[in-house]
Amino acid sequence: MAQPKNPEKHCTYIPPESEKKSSKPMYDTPMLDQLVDGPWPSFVSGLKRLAMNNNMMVDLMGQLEHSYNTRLGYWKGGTVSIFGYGGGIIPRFTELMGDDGEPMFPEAREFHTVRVMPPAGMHYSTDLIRKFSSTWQKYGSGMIAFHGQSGDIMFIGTDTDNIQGFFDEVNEYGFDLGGAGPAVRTSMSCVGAARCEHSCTNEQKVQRLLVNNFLDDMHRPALPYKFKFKVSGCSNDCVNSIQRADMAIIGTWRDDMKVDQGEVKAFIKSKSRKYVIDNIISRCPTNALSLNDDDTLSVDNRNCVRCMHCINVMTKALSPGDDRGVTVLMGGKRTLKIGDTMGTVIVPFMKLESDEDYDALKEIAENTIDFWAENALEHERCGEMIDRIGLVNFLEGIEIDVDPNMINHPRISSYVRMDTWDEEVDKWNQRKAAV
Amino acid sequence: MAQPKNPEKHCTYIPPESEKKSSKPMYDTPMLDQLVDGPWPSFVSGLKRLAMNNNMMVDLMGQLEHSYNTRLGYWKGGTVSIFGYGGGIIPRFTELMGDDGEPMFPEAREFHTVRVMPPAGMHYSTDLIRKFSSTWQKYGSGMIAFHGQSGDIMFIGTDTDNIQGFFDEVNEYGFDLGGAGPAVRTSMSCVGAARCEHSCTNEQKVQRLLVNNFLDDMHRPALPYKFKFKVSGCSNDCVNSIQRADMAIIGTWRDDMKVDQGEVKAFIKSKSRKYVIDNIISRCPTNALSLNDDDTLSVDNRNCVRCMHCINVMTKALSPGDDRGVTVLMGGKRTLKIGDTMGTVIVPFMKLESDEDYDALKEIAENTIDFWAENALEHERCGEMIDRIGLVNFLEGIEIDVDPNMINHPRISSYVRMDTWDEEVDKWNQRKAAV
Amino acid sequence: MTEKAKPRTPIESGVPDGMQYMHPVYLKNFGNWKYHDRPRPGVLHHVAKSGDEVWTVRVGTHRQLGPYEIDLLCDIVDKYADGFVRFTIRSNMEVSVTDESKVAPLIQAFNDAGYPVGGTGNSITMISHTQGWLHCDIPATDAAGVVKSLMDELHDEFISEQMPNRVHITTSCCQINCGGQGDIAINIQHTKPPKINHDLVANACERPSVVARCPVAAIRPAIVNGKPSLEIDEKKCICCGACFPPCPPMQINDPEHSKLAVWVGGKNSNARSKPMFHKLVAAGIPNNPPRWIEAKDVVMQILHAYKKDARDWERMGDWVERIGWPRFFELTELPFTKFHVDTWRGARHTLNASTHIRF
Amino acid sequence: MTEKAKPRTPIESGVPDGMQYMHPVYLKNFGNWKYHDRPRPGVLHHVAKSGDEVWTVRVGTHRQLGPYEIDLLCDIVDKYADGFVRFTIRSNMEVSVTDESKVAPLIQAFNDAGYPVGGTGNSITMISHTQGWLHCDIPATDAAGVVKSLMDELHDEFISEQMPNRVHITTSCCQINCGGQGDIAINIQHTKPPKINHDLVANACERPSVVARCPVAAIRPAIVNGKPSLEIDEKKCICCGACFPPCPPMQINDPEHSKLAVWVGGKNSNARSKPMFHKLVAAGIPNNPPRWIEAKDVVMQILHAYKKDARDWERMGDWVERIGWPRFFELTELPFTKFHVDTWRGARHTLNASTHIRF
Ligand code: SRM
Ligand code: SRM
Ligand code: SRM
Ligand code: SRM
Ligand code: SF4
Ligand code: SF4
Ligand code: SF4
Ligand code: SF4
Ligand code: SF4
Ligand code: SF4
Ligand code: SF4
Ligand code: SF4
Repeated sequence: MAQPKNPEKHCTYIPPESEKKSSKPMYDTPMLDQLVDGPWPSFVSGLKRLAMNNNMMVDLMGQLEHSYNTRLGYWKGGTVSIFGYGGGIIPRFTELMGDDGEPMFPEAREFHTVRVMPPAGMHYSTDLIRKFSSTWQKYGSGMIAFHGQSGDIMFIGTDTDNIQGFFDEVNEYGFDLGGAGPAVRTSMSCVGAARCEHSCTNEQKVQRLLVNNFLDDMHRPALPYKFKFKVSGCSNDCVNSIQRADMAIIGTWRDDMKVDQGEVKAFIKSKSRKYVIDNIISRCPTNALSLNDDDTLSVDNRNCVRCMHCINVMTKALSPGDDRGVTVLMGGKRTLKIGDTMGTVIVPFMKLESDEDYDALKEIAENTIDFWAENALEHERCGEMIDRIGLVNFLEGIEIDVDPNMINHPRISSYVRMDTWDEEVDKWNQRKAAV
Repeated sequence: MAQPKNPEKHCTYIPPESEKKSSKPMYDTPMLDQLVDGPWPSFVSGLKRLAMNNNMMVDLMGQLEHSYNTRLGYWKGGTVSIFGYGGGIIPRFTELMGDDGEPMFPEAREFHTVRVMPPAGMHYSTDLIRKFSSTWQKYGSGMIAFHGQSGDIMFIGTDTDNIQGFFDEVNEYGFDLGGAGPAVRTSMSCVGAARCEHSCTNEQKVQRLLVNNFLDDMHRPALPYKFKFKVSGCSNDCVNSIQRADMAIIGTWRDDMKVDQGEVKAFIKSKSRKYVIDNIISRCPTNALSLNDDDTLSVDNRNCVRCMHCINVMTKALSPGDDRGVTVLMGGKRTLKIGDTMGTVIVPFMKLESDEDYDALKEIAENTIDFWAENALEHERCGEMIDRIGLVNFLEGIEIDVDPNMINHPRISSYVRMDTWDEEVDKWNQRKAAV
Repeated sequence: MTEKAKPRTPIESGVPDGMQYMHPVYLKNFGNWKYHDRPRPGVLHHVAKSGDEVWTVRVGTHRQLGPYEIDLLCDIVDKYADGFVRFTIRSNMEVSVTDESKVAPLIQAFNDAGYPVGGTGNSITMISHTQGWLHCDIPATDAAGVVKSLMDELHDEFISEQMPNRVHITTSCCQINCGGQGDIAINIQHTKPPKINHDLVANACERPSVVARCPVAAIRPAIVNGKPSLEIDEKKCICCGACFPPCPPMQINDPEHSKLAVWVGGKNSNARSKPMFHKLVAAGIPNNPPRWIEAKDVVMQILHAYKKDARDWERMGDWVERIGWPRFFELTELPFTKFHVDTWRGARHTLNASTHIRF
Repeated sequence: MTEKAKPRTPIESGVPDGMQYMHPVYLKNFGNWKYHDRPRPGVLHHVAKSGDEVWTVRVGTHRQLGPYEIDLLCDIVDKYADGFVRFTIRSNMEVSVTDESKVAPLIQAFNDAGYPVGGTGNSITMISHTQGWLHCDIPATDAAGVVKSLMDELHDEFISEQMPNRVHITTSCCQINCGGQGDIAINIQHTKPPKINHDLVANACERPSVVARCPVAAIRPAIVNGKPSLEIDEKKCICCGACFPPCPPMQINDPEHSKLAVWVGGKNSNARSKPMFHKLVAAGIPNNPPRWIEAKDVVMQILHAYKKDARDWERMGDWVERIGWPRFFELTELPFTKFHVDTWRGARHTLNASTHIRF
């Protein structure tokens, strides 16, 4: 790599020994050192700079280098919390002991992470970031992860004594702990309405509404297991909510998408008909697009599944309709016990405009968490419970009617007992009549 | 319905009482009589004509009318066979007893069906059909079903005493019993090469080769359960082999499909570009078709999955390639015990040209039936066994290497132990090197 | 019927060679056909690479043929065609002629005899036929009667080609479903567990096999009235009837509680989509001989919606995949219930884990 | 670090309102954007219905930032942009300006400081990052090191837009997989059952929970050396490591036998296809710090094949669906083994029950 033109303002910069504030000598870290070079900014340079600041990071680097050599991790958990809360801290105690039974890297014997919820949508002023940085230099290692995979700002590396002080300070300027353990967890929403033309809902509002309604369940973990909300403004699902949230809220629309035929023609002109047929028309999952012989586009809106593909490709020509709302899915999670699950549609569409609409969404979340909290086994995610008891029983539990949008297709197995068919038909007919 | 112009040569015709040959009076059959009218030829007229011929059918109509009234069936099974064989007859004894404990319809107290294998492809001369009819009038009710769902000619309705005579006679003119019970079953092949341009193999030859190789397993049922072969000449699968056969053999090709661009243009001209895009181009399951701006068609043959759709639509313009062979799938069946199963690809492609090729196919069938006969539970179809032991163990049992064409996609579950990964990689590399 | 024949060793000749009974033009051009089209409903026109042409007329039958029908039909084939016949998998007869001018008289002759010509291309062809009360030992309904009632209704669709694509209907007289998967399948669905006839179990039933046959392990051996019998856990039992064939005392059939269910979207071909199983759309339909009108009504509702809404070349299952199941229930006006949500192994894969929704 | 603060009742303020830290142009046009395009890799240009325009520069970071980097980056944002920053789900920073002329100097400033600008559109964006040896209590590998090694290799693909569609790579440091599904996912796969440290079980482990945690019921309580411990049925054990977090004496991590596995085709978006899980393509890859070159090689093989063969807008999973898995293995030259055939519940649905085959 070429020498940076202004090394002191460069990510590879390591201050001279003279500026070292930590009192412990640095360890040799030949393994980690191999990660200094290369075009991507190096976390090792970062660690080194931190180790120049404090002894905890000196020893942290020692332990990490050791891990690189032995290919083993050396942390164990424990219990650390702040006053009034049960969760939000991930405590770490070293297990790496010397022959004397004492920690090999004593200054990093404790190395806890504090999870703090960022502003919805992860918007910051530089002031705020600098403020976090200075607070964390006071109470911890100085290392901050933007962000954890669940969306927390992770303040990584401090000891038990410093936790409360740190929390008090950030709490005073408006920040609260995130989730850990069997609790409602920190949530994420996409950039959405703030800067994305595809957004069909106010993602931040939904996120805050839901999470802030369950702060007790977040801060005092007493649920069967974790519960995550995630909010995306459209089907592109930029926060991976279907696969990574117990309850996913995704923006969509009910009326016709908007088509600017002039822009369609312009696009065809710039790309060719063949390109448009091969990349748009024949990629629509439900064959809802048809290219007319005059280079205009027909959209079969009844059969469009709002997948976003054509809109993604022709950003100028196509956009979502006006009658917007959200789809709610439940039960996504990673792999433990029963294998990965995705969220299943529970509410195909609901408006989110009036306060009542938002209350209705909150109520769905409340009913779900209540029912799950009462019926789940220990360490059973909502999706696992749905799998175990069946979707229908789950729906009954949360008082939502069964709907054909919840399934890919009706049953293929004839192994079912249907004595009460007529009653179920009546229910459907009553619902239809009520509409 | 209008009066037929030549009633005696019409399917509604019932001979006058004067021509009645049966000695029992006909029963009142008000229920069945309601099935006489209507534009579709009526089996009730057929039954009535048969009842004019023999007493068995008089009583059969009586019992059937009774079933229509009570909505219950009245047959039970039993054991009837011909000399030297164990299967091929479906014996039926009436359970419908009067107050005296005697059959209510005594002339139909026995009403067995004889399953006879038709010529491969179900081709007949009228002479042959007439011959069957006259033999069956001698030994049975005269009612013949063309054909049972497995492909047998079903000679329906006779008693134990007449079975052997009937068999001997048809056997003498070249016909053999079909399968029943835990046995290799009667097979079907589509019309295929005989009259279909899509045919990629000699269906009849395959059918005869396989079935005739297992006549002992057909005629002396001693397998765990039934085993069916079915043969289709192409992916249209006109004999439903994937869902209804334990071993399905389906014609396909390996080289490029044939395109007559002149006929393509003619088709576009007759139907419009839009029609072609919407009905052909965008219906290809792998987007392997592209319409060029000059109205010629590009086929991405590497990605065509030989689904037949475009060829079905443009019969004149498109046709299968020349390098033909078959795909073999195993394990299809209906629903019992584990729910419906479809066949799984076991041999993605094999040529069927030389005698060795045909021998290889026979060997696959033999290995399969042997392995299944040894490893299946009682009443366990091949597909159920594959489901229980896993595809890989099945493949090892029949000595076929694992192939990515056998799966829709690789595993999505990380719950697997892979200690012997390197050995398996070696196997693959050796196979690759050997090619 | 004749006197008893004395045993003779069978000639195990197996499947006869079809070539010997085949129309000569098939034989000559075996494996060498070029293309086909359909000059009119019920007629296929195949052209061989040799230039030979053949016209095939497809005729509907009621499968169970007696001497009268056989003679009637064979006479026509001999007089108006070339003396060769083949049967399709759906019990239709196919009669070929090499002279186009023979087509019309042949059709006329079949029609004059009351036999419909059709069942080709995008028509509704003959319904798959099973044994029913006529012969089977376990049926809860009839086969021939159901088929006749429906085909009467579908006659016009058999003789014309007005559907979006070919329509394959199947019926079955018990839940075992010998009729197989179909664009529309009309099957039995029991709604009460078997009544056990305990007196018969000891004799008529191999108890361990029955226990093993139950897909949900609802049967256990028990001693009833001092005799070995069986017991059903009625909470578990799904009323499938699988225990009935191996153990007739497990009486599952019931004139009232054996209902019909209608399934949609089964597809055997690999055209476009991969083969698909059919899916439950309606149940609780009375098993109502002799004309099963309630079942017929459901079938007609489905067919009308399909005919009206599907695109060319879309099989029933393809159509519903495109328009979605909610729309299917809307267009057919069939009720959607909790029973439509699958509960069998792998049910998770049938849930909609996406935002693909139509409004 | 300061002296211990005395307890104070927390203000349960929850998720802070994002509006207060948002770029003013976002705030003004909230919910009213019209379209966007990408003038160059790493830059998004959004146009609002009001006519307002905003250019957003996306910058790669190494997620774990210290005071030095924070100042360095914030200084640039303050000097060349408007003092606002947002982070993406993939730890990229997004810095917006409303004046197009500021874009180039801003990019220049980031580049001069060693930070790559890119990650937009059809590029390979930042790899999802987990904790690894730095912090987690159960990792079998590192996170930051794997990410750095790979991003060094992918730097050119980050700063350009040359892939068929966006590529999302995830890594995880144990089989729990906090990194989630990815176009390419690099995960741990253990190949030996846990070694139980029996001395510790009695203290460190709530035995019934661990027994319940095992997905294949391979663990049973046992008395070992007179103390309550656990026993593993090694024939059943699938080495998943799920027992390790609740019971650290179940030592699953092994420098030799904890290998890496690479998965392909995970997709979270609903664009075109429904969301998809990733699928196993390679395993047995040594867990080889500090640069994990063997894993990197596999990833590069896959990326090269995708880049060369996929069509515009095809995500990795869409591409493989179109070309088929056999071709995937052919193009990437990765071996196909029996382990690729799924064996978990519902495995039947993963078999090819069709003649859809490419040659
Ligand atoms: C005669 C017969 C084969 C036989 O050996 O007996 C046959 C013959 C032909 N089939 Fe078939 N199919 C026959 C049963 C089937 C079946 C099985 C069934 O009926 O249960 C299937 C699979 C059904 C399914 O998917 O559930 C079948 C799926 C097809 C298809 C695929 C249609 C699709 O789009 O899914 C084609 C292609 C087409 O329509 O052009 C086809 C096409 C054809 C063609 C056009 C092939 C040709 O070029 O000659 C033949 C004339 C069909 C027509 O009716 O226009 N045949 N065909 C069967 C006639 C049955 C009948 O009497 O109605
Ligand atoms: C006659 C026939 C229906 C018809 O009228 O066409 C038929 C009739 C019976 N079938 Fe079938 N099956 C007939 C074709 C089928 C088919 C279709 C096929 O072969 O393509 C299937 C679906 C495919 C399959 O094999 O799974 C079929 C799936 C069954 C099953 C369910 C098997 C399963 O594993 O799920 C049974 C039950 C059993 O075998 O235990 C069964 C059992 C029966 C029994 C033996 C009932 C019993 O268990 O006592 C029926 C005897 C009826 C009788 O009195 O003649 N039949 N059966 C068909 C055979 C005629 C022939 O030889 O041509
Ligand atoms: C900033 C960010 C959202 C946020 O709140 O942070 C974002 C922003 C945008 N996404 Fe996204 N996506 C972001 C993560 C995602 C993710 C999640 C992830 O990265 O793990 C997904 C789902 C991934 C998956 O399917 O596995 C995602 C799937 C999409 C798609 C669907 C792509 C597809 O064809 O499957 C689009 C549509 C497109 O590409 O035009 C999209 C489109 C967009 C657009 C074009 C929306 C817009 O009009 O503004 C934004 C600019 C994207 C660009 O890079 O060109 N975004 N996008 C995330 C940037 C991540 C990064 O730093 O690289
Ligand atoms: C820190 C973080 C990774 C990161 O570096 O970004 C993380 C780290 C851990 N995860 Fe995670 N998970 C993190 C996001 C995720 C995600 C992604 C998401 O939320 O979108 C998932 C997948 C989605 C899901 O919820 O399933 C995830 C799925 C898991 C699981 C598997 C859950 C399952 O049901 O399959 C576990 C195991 C458990 O909970 O028992 C787990 C457990 C853990 C534990 C607590 C390990 C343990 O059980 O002892 C890790 C603590 C590490 C540490 O020392 O900080 N982590 N974990 C992420 C949280 C940071 C934050 O708050 O922002
Ligand atoms: S999920 Fe949709 S609305 Fe949200 S940022 Fe992504 S593309 Fe925009
Ligand atoms: S959004 Fe998706 S489903 Fe709707 S028309 Fe566009 S490509 Fe088709
Ligand atoms: S399966 Fe193929 S070859 Fe056989 S008749 Fe049908 S279309 Fe022709
Ligand atoms: S045969 Fe099927 S897969 Fe092949 S090009 Fe035609 S439509 Fe596509
Ligand atoms: S479907 Fe049932 S009742 Fe009908 S023939 Fe088959 S086994 Fe017998
Ligand atoms: S009806 Fe089916 S579920 Fe019920 S006992 Fe019999 S086999 Fe078992
Ligand atoms: S993937 Fe595993 S090791 Fe890595 S952070 Fe998550 S739980 Fe810890
Ligand atoms: S590693 Fe997994 S399978 Fe093995 S004992 Fe532990 S939890 Fe069970």
